[in-house]
Amino acid sequence: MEQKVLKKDQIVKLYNDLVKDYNFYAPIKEKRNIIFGKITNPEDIVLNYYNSKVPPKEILFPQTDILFEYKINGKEIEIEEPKKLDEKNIIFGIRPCDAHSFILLMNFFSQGEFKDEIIMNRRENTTLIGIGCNTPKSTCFCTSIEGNPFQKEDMDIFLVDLQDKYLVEGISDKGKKLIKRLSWLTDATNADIEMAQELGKKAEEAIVTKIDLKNIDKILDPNFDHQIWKEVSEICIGCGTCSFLCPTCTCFDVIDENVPNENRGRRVRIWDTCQSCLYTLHTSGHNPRNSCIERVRNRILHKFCYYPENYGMLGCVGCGRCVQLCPANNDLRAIIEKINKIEQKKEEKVTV
Amino acid sequence: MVIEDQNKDIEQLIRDLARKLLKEKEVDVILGYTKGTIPLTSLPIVIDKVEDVDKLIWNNLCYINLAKYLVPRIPTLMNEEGQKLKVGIVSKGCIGRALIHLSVEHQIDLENIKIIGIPCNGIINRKKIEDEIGEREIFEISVSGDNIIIKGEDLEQTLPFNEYLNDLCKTCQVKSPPSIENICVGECLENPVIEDDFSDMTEFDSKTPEEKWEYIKNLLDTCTRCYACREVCPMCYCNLCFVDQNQPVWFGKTTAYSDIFTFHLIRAMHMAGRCVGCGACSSVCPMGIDLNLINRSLEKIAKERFNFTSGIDPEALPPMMAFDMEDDQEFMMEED
Amino acid sequence: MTEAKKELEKVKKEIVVTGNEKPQVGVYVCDCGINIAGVVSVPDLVKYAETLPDVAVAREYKFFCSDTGQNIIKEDIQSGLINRVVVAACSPRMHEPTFRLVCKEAGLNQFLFEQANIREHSTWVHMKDPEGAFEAAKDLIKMSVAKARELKPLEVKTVSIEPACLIIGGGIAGMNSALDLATEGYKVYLVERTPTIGGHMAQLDKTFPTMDCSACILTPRMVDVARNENIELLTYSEVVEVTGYVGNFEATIMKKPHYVDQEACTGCGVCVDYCPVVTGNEFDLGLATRKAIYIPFPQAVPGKYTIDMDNCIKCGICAREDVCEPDAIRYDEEPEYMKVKVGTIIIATGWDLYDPTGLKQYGYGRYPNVIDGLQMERLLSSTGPLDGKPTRPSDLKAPHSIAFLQCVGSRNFREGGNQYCSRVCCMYATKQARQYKEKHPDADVYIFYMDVRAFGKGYEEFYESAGKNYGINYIRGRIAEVSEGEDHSIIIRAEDTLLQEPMELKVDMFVLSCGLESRSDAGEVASLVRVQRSSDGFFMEAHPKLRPVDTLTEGIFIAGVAQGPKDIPDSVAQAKGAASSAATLMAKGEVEMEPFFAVVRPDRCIGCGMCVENCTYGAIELIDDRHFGKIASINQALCKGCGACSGNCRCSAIDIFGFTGEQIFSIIMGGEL
Amino acid sequence: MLTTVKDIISENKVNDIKTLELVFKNEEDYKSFQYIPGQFAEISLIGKGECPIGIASSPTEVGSIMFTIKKMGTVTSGFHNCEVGDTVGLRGPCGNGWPIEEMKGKNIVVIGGGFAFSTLRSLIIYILDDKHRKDYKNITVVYGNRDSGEVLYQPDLEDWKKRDDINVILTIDREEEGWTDKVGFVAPVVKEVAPSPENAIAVVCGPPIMIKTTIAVLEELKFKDEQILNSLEMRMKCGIGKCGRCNIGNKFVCVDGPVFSLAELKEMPSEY
Amino acid sequence: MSRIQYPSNIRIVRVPCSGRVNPFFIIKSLLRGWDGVVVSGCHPGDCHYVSGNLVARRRFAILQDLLNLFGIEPDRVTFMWSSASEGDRFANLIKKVTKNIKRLGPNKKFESTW
Repeated sequence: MEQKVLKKDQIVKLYNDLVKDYNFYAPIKEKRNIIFGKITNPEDIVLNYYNSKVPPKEILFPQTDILFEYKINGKEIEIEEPKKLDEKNIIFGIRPCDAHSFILLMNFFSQGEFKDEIIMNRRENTTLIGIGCNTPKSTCFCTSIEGNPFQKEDMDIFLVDLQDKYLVEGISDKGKKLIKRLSWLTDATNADIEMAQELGKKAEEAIVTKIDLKNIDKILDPNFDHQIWKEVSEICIGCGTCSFLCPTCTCFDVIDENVPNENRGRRVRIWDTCQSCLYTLHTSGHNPRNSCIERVRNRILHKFCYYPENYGMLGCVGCGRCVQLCPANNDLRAIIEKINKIEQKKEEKVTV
Repeated sequence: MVIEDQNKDIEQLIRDLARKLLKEKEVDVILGYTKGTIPLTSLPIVIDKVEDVDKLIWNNLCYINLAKYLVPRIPTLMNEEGQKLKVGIVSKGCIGRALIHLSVEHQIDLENIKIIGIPCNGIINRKKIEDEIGEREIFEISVSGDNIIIKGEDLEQTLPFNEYLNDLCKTCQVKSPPSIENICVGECLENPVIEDDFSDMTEFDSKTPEEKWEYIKNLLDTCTRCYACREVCPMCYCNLCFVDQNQPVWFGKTTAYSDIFTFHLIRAMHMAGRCVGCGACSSVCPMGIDLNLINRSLEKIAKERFNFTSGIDPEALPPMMAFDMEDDQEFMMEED
Repeated sequence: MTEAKKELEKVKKEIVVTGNEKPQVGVYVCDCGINIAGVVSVPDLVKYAETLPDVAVAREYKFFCSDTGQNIIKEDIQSGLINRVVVAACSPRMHEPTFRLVCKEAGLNQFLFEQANIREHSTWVHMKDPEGAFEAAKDLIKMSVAKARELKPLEVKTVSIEPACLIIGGGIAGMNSALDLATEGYKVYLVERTPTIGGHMAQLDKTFPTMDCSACILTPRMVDVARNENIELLTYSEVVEVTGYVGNFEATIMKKPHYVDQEACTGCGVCVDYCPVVTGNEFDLGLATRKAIYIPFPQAVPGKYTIDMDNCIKCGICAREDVCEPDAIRYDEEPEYMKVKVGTIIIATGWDLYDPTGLKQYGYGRYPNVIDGLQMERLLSSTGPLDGKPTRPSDLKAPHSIAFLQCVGSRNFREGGNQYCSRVCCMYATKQARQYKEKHPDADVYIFYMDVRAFGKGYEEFYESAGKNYGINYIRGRIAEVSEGEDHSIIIRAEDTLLQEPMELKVDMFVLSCGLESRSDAGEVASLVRVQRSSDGFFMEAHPKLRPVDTLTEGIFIAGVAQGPKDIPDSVAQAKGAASSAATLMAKGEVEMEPFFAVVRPDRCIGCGMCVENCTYGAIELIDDRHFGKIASINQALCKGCGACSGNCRCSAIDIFGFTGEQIFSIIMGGEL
Repeated sequence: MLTTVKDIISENKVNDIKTLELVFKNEEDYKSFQYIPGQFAEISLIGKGECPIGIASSPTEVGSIMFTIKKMGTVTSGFHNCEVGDTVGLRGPCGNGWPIEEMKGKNIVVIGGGFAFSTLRSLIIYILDDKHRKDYKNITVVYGNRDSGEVLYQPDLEDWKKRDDINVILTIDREEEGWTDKVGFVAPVVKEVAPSPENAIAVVCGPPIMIKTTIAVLEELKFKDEQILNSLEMRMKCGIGKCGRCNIGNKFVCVDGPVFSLAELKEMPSEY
Repeated sequence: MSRIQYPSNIRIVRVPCSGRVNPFFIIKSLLRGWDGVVVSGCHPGDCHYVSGNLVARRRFAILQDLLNLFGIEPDRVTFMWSSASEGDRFANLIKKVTKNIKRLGPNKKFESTW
């Protein structure tokens, strides 16, 4: 049987089996937030969660990522590449939308002329054990971007919560191999599988947010200078929460941080956001994206126009984090709705 | 009157005044709140047409400090020629305070602003409710009597209103904007006298430095330095924030705790005597960090050291703008 | 100029530094004789300095402030080896100007110099901890090099100097300064608080050691002052505000109301005869009386009358036509304020006599026959209340025996006393004793002393002769207690420390030789003109040895006892010194301002106005800039560079030249990354 | 790749522009660092950071690589404080250079202003090299500056002026004593020189206002959009199209540019 | 001045006036790893620049309060008045500061945690 069953109380066993060879990441509650953390106690794992506050992209692409460390000795410079690049990771309990975001991230980091070896390496060494969303949130809209709450294609192993147990399915070769290793897993029954399918259907129906993204790139393309941008950026406070916590945002900055009083330091990559007013400030003082208007526009265009143009898919996974967390409640769904409307208006004009 | 009725009345007042102001061309736009797209939120809105006035709402979730939108850096409230529009702004107490303080700091011209003053009965703390509800989704939130009623998936819960307010709102004494001549069109406070014993701070103040350190560390260390607190703060209007300055780079940009707390420490330093206690920073923090403690102590420092409360008197200079021979200097070291 | 020097001048080239090139720092570690080299190893400091980033050369020399030392630095600059200079030596207060000049002369912008104070901040204060001192010196050098790397060339700004001087205090010092400056052609405003000039010297009878009559030498000077066209004499006036800066001070002077029209008053004195109010005369220290309308003393300048409104009963008699013929009485006169622009200020506020009332054991104020030295002076004075025939206050009989006690309130480490020696008491007591002996050769005169300090020209001889030729008894010892005997005689219990035995002495009169103190309102004057005072309360000179008449505030000088106790010749000498310093400054016509003022970065400034409120000098205002909107703008002529604005600026939009954020930042980081 | 500073040349009077000449520590690296004029590279100073700078040398200048750096921020100040022998990190080459292949057989008009002349120098040196000169036809260079103290690469300019196969026109904004070349802004000078659009390619590089006015002049002279090349200035950081700063529409300046033809630019959103 | 001895583990940074001292300088010093910071200026009323120290005093009061709030030991950062003529006082205060900071031990809280 391809599909196995993992009892809920067996998670500890699963953890103990894998933690020897892997860094075991799973959702945990830290303070008031669910985040993906490195597990030291399997009891901490929280699987009945909507989604983590900080997306698991943090594991591939940490907020503060050491590129290398250096020592300066007069004119001599010693550079030390970071170790631990080949450590193996498991991300346990990742949601389908976040798993999908890894595809998007890797599109970006591994394609093109220049590849990001560090992140590629991390991805290579990471196994995703995902879990379907039995109860998606009202702000979830993965179905609008051709995903669904039980989308398992982007995982290595996919779990479905069957109340007292999980249905376990190996998806990728990597996943299948891992399941083989976990020989103590019992086979799933047909009833289990059916129940999982049932849950999947239910979950898909539970996604209430439907936004029309079919033609979005085509609408956006000619409307770079449309006045709608002023409208949708009016209440934006320019904080960048939306992009910091977006699972697909990849902007970064590279800086050298020195250890005070010692002649050493490290070059680190830190997250940055295109919503920051300094982000595109030229040294000359000129800033092509000087106000919220251009910055909000860039974010939307990047996700829904440029990314599709470059990689053939939307740069959004529908996780709804930006909708949930925008301080000013500048709802992405509402923005998209407005964008869709501009085109209709245009058509109306043509017909009249 | 119970809270929901009060809110209904206020909402009606806002709409009526807004309609009147727009009709009579007293203002070009009205800055207010409208219904948020998800529960526990509200959405700031700029209204320039009379027919949109009914979009304006008022409830206990209007946490954004609208004064932020009037600060020069934000270009949306300007006309085509780049001149500032005349704005009617829906103001609870802390927004009024922010406006007054901003005018003290020469950032806005009160002449151009009509304050639609309303009494606020407190802003519900989203984080507390989320903590209470846990990992369950909320569909609807309403206030009834002294309670907050929360409806969600498999969920109907009643929570006492007073306990789920922002801590700042519990101690707030400026529920309506302090009145400034010819500006308020709704309810305003006449010459408010602030008396505050800061008894809520006693417990923290009695901690040892070590305990305080641990407490604050525990509070702040999840900070991702997204600066939402800064961006939403009506008093944070610098062209170039100290965290973004280079030459010199004052401190690191990483998420090491030393960098995080330096950011918050210096930000607090910059807010001293200026924080208007709106609590927007806490409301918007994506990581749920509640900065109430810092904000309260800023008010405490200003009040107890300099007998100053920000945003009350447009003529009074904030502590950092003035100096006095007679200031206390018990903290200065003396010989034994 | 020697030929060689001329040659050097000829080949001297301008070293152009824009501040953009790579810093090449020269570090010069001074031995300062043994001041530095005696505590730390200077060669090791030099070795250390060589390892610091951007240090092109490090050298040691015995005294870099010497000509040879300076030339070492000049050569390095001229050869293009360095473009920043760090001298590790003494306090910049001492030699910063010296080395700035070195840079300037070598063709380098003078502000590309930084001094590391390894003497005052290390080898002196850590003398007993040489290892610690060495580490401290290393760090101080490192920090200075770090700052030097960030130094930018600055342009010296010159401002013109108003050729006028404000002199505060019309005593002998102030008068002499005034006369010197006036003679050189400068306008002088001489402000005196009392109705007459002359000060304490007018109260004295004779002066030691020459026994000249004080009034005889003083009054002609007073008249000179009054007559001099360049001196605007402002008696009965006080300076109430001073603004501005060197070369361009603006002082507000309050002319107190005399209630007598000074123009109209002829000084005839008829009013005095009619005035019914009798009160104590300050000039005679209460030993005589005066009327409510008065001149302080007959020779007063100007010799015009003043009504003392505290005592006047406004009876109106003096205003009567028959009393005051010129109709000069003005009961409703108000204080007048005038503003003057001056380039320099001389403080010559003088002194107060130490008040011995607090020293209970001496009975001053309790026993009528215990008086202080200045009262004795008035008693001895031929113009005094007793016409120079001193008698004791209790019965107006000439005393048969007088005892003087020295060091009253001076050289006293206990509370209420002053630690310093007042320098004049030994001599004035000796003089008074001699004067009395001259008049009453058979009288017994005792002087109780700790040491007799007779240091001036002719002073020792004067003192020697007092004992030898006048039979004055000098007793080394302190008086323990004084009590009153019958007939108000004074019984003194003391210990003769030479004989080491207790003694008791009964005298008719007991004179306390009180010391000099800074004026009770010196603090107010200090804050008025913004100069510092030393711990003894006297105004502080810029350097005790080399700049004794300058203050740390440029353009303000001190003369006379305001700086510290002095006798008349020293006061006059210093007054002339102060006048000459002020004249030197004004003769240049313009003064160089240290360009350490605030600058605004318009791109960062948000125009909150905090700096405007924080600036005492009113040097900042908000302006509307075409590009940047509302921003702060600095008036560099008013800015003093204190940095109060910059320390508060949230946007770091204000920097202070010479102490920029980056420079201080580098110091803190010790030049590290 | 690590390089060593071989030479430092101060380029202008106020001393805030310097050219750094770098040699590779490792011979192998030199071979792998193959670039064409117009490309840039990320150079870094350990402890200060990294920044993208156009390559000022031409591949024909064998042995070393040159960067002309204006002192602006932390990193560039760091470069200015470099000494001969210091270590500089190098990453690249990045971006697309001038289309030297397509330009073959054409008249080349090089128009530069101010500090942006560095990659143009690279191009000119490349074309003037004996191996390549025959591939190209007439060369006209118009190079403008604020004042004579700002003119970069003076020795090179002297050399070019001596040659008869290149027409070099220098101009400064205002009259100055001792200045014998032209006076005036670049655009009017271009108008005066009036290069023929016939079989020509114009390469324009400089401050935005200069580009704008010059392009207007070129269009007047009947240059087609495809004939005008431009190197875009944009906030670049990583140089590999990842950090997200320099996108204009779906193009990343650092990967797809910085060289764009006017025709391409007109296709892109006007966000630069 | 008076060559009065004080502990040698202090380094002096010259600023024109206590008013120039930006809180950043203090924080940066602690971040840099100095164990304590002392800010010394002229006594109120005696400011060489009239009121720079009064402006500074408010700033320092607030900073001290905030350092307390954040759990930094109050003795880490010391403010004192000491005029040019008070060598004794300065030395005594520095001795006291040194003692206080020795008691606190090394400055760990500002250490970058990596």
